[in-house]
Amino acid sequence: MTTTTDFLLAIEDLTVSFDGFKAVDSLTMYIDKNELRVVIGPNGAGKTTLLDLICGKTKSSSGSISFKNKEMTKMAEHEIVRAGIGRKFQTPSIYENLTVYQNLEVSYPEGRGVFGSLFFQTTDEVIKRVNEVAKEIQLENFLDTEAAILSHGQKQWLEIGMLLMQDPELLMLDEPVAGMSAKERDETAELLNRICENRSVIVIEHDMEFVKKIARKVTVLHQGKILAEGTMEKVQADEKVIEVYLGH
Amino acid sequence: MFEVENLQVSYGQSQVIHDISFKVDKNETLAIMGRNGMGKTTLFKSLMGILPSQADKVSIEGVSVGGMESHQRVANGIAYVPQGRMIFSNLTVQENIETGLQVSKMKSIPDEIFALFPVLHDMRHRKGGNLSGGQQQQLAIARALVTNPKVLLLDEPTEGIQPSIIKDIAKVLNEIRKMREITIIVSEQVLSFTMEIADRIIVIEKGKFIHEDMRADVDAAMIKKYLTV
Amino acid sequence: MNFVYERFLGGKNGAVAIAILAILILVIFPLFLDAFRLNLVGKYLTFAFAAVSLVLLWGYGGILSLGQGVFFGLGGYAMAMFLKLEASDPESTKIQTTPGIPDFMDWNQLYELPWFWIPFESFTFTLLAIILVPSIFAFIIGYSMFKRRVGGVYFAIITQVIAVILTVLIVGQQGYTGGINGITDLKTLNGWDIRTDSAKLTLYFINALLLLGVIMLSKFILTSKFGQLLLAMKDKEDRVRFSGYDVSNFKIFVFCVSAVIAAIGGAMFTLQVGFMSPSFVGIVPSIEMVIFAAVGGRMSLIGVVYGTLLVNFGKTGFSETFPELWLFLMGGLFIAVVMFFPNGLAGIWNKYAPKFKFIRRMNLTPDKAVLDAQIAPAVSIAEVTSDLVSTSDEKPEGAKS
Amino acid sequence: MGDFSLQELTSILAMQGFVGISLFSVLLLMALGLAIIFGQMGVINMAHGEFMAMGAYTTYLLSVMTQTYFPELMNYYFLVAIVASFIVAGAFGYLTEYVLIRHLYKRPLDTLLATWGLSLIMQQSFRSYFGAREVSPTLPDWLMGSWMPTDSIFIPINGMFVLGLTGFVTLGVFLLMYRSAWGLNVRATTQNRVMSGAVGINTKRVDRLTFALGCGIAGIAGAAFTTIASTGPTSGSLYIVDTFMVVVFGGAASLFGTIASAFTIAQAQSILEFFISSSMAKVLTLLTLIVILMIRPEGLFSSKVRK
Repeated sequence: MTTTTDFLLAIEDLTVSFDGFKAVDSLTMYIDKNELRVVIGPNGAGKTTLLDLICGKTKSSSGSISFKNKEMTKMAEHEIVRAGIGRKFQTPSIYENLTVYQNLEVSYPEGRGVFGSLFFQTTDEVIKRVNEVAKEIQLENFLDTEAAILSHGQKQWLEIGMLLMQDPELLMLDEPVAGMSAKERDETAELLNRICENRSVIVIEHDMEFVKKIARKVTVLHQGKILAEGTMEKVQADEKVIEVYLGH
Repeated sequence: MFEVENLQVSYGQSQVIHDISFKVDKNETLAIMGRNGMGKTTLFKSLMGILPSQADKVSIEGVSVGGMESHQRVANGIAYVPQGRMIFSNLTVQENIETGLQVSKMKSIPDEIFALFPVLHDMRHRKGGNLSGGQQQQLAIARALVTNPKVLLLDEPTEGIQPSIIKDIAKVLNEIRKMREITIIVSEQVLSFTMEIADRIIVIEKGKFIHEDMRADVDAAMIKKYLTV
Repeated sequence: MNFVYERFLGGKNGAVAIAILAILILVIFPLFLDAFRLNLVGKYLTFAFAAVSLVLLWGYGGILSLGQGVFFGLGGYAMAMFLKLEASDPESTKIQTTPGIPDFMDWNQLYELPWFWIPFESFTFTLLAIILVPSIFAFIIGYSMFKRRVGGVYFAIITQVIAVILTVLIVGQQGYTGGINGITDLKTLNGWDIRTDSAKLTLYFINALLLLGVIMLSKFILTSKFGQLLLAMKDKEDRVRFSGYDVSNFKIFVFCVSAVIAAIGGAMFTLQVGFMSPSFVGIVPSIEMVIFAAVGGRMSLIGVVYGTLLVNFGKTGFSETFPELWLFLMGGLFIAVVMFFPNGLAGIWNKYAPKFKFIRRMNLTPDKAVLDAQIAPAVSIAEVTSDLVSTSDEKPEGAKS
Repeated sequence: MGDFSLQELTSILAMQGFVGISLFSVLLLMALGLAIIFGQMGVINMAHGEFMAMGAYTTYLLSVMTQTYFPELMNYYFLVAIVASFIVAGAFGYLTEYVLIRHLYKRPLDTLLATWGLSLIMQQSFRSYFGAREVSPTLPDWLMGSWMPTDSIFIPINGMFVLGLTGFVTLGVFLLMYRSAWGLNVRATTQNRVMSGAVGINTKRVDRLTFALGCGIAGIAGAAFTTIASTGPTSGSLYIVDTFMVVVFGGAASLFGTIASAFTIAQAQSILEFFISSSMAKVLTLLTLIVILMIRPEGLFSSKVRK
């Protein structure tokens, strides 16, 4: 049933319902290669559920998700990751009792099997990659710091860094700047603009200032459906969007 | 009546609520407006004692409730209608409301509750989880009201709810106010709804109160700047 | 060489700790203890295998097995079956109705060796069975549990029930297993009399060396990426899964490894003590193995050896003098360790040792993993009452509103 | 089986079934308490069997005291003993929650170990005070004897009494959980602890009372236990694993599931016991349960587990 497309990610007619409530409702959406897409929408619009569906955390009721023309809906979580999709959670999900270096190294996409991990060697290449990523997320001076004592913003970056270690073709970020200071938000915007250069990124975000800094194309979700899609200016001018956000 | 001074909430090492102070009078409705992620839910949760916070003062009619556990705060007159409503989905509608009776020492649900929400009376034997979003919202309000609150906190009561029901909710809130003369603090993103119920509007941005208007002279352009896409 | 030093010994800290332990059990004990006491220590050290297996499984993996006695028993019985067959040659059993089969079979009116006993006439098969039977068994349990993401309290209870099943089975099937008395009167290993003092001394050293070997092997596992992943899983299982790892495979593997380690301990137990019985298989011994690990420090491979020794010395000492006090003490120890010293002896050592000058001068930093690792809850109350989000599909978050 | 006539076989089945009913009664009484605690707090109380023994010893003590001081009341003491067992075990449960359990809610596996430690201490206390030998209270006359509906079927009266008591307690628990304000608090807290606090329920108090109630019911189980067997320091621990299985198999926090599961397990075991040895019956029952749980980890009677 999946149509072959040029898109990196093609979501077609995707539906999931919990106890009769359709959190995502016949959603169709396409993400290009190297595209940065921002998904906005009021609470309960189905944004996080959409990411859950793509990364396999939630199984869809119907519809298809095809990544590089390969169907993802029946695959296990780790297989989806290995296919090239990385996902950041809302609250920073890092290993608190490992150091920054260890957090990044553990995420290096080699030694992923049981025996591979037993005999995994920290080669120069791994160290180089960890240092590159640490530099990218501005944690190069914190490599030996235990992740638990990083600031909230640094934890968010570390999780992004852990995803960068995998070098995914599609990166999904769920509210990456939640709980960040203004300065951290600016820096995160710059970080996103840098890392989306050779991969596609889907970002869920509420902070419109932040969205304006990164967005090229915006999708507005409402009650599990796409309400509007297009450039920031176009979406901002859309009557339906204004109604959803401001009242009726 | 309800006073909060220098409230601070931190999440790990980053502070998310910065020195918020406000007073709300009896029979006044205050709306706190801001987009997602600006600290509204955090503010309410800390006022309910769900999240740890520091404050110089949190008091109702002069009684300090800062440092109390949730149930003690409820006993002292705060009631909470949380974001996402958090209905006990396995309990019936009637049982959901009855959970609030613990504090008010009433034997049964007062008639005025079902008068306010006739639909809840019709569905009182259904499981809370089987209600629609709008009905659940009414249930959450009813559950909070039976605690006989002096202060009612409503966190985004219009979230994910049909426009027609939103109008009903506004109507009910105004009725409650008339009947009980209670203080209502509501967090919102929907300006039209706020304009129907609030006397005063405060805008919250990144954990700080940055703007305040009486309803009469709301600077709509200003508020839209902080709310729209 | 450097690889061995870093990975099998765990760097300077680990090497010093292992060296101290090695000196203690290889030099000091044999020098200062008489044959009887040394044999007793040898017995305790076989329990230490089970404790080490729990460091991997419970301390790092966060998976509590209340059935390690099952694996200890499987190893022990495999060895006992071999030894029993050797002791039951037709010559020495000629007074039986059916000579050439173990005595308890004869008493229970069995007239030929049951089929599953026959392969245990081979020493090679027995050695293989000590490794393979527990790992296959653990694989089946682990696969069916972890693939379905069952863990925590459920897993603990199910392993406990398996311990009960095996015990009842052994006790009930006297003719095939020796019943409640177990398999006794073991004499020789390939003709070598294991009951003499010199044999016991040799076995003690073999056992001690094997234990050190197992500790180093475990160290190798824990210092590998695998070990880091175990810690990571205990902390944020979903993050590991969404970093492309099949979490269940790692759990199954660590469960199998821990089963084999416990089984080796069991086999050595049989050799040194000269019998095997169901009282080392059931709930009580299984939980005692957990307390050995808890007292020593569930995150410390070396600590649990001291924990095992300490608890067992205490048990023996008290049982001799004040038997009634022992259960009070044991119960109190459980509660105290869990409530006040979740990292056990190793935690206490790491906290107080640096206060002594001579230890500081040795320039040993405390074992970092032990110091850092918080005892993370396997299931939190929030997960039990996961209905927190009833209608909204967005999860409530602390930092956002 | 060929040695039995059809009538004999029916009688045997009926009596064996009734043995199963007695086992069912004790298992259910034990499991009710454990299930309430597990459902509410996700905590497994390894000392639950010792709370049962505590009830049994309370009954024994009361029997001795009545016989010494008020021998004319021997016919009635047992009813008092049931209440006393509930109160003693419940009060000790309350204390246990306050001193021990509440500090460990976030570490359920550690709670398991700590309560195991508690069980050792309790066992030894029983042994120190009552001795290692098993004791039995003198039962009132009306509990003795049996009822013979036909010539070949003997149904012991104590068994029927225990069944009645179990029915009564189960009904009581049902009313308490589903018809009382307190039960509402328990169910609300089980579902959403945070929200329960925010509607004014003192969730910590609910925890403490729930734990006490669970232990109290174990105490009643102990009183019932004395009518069918004698009590020793380790009597409770003999039942603990079976009780776990009842709770897990029934799918925690479902009253119906607990009843159905206790019934299934008890009947399976006692009917099997007639055909094969009792140890093999136990092995077969437990093994079947394990296999079913491997296929359906959420328990047989639970509708579904939320991930």
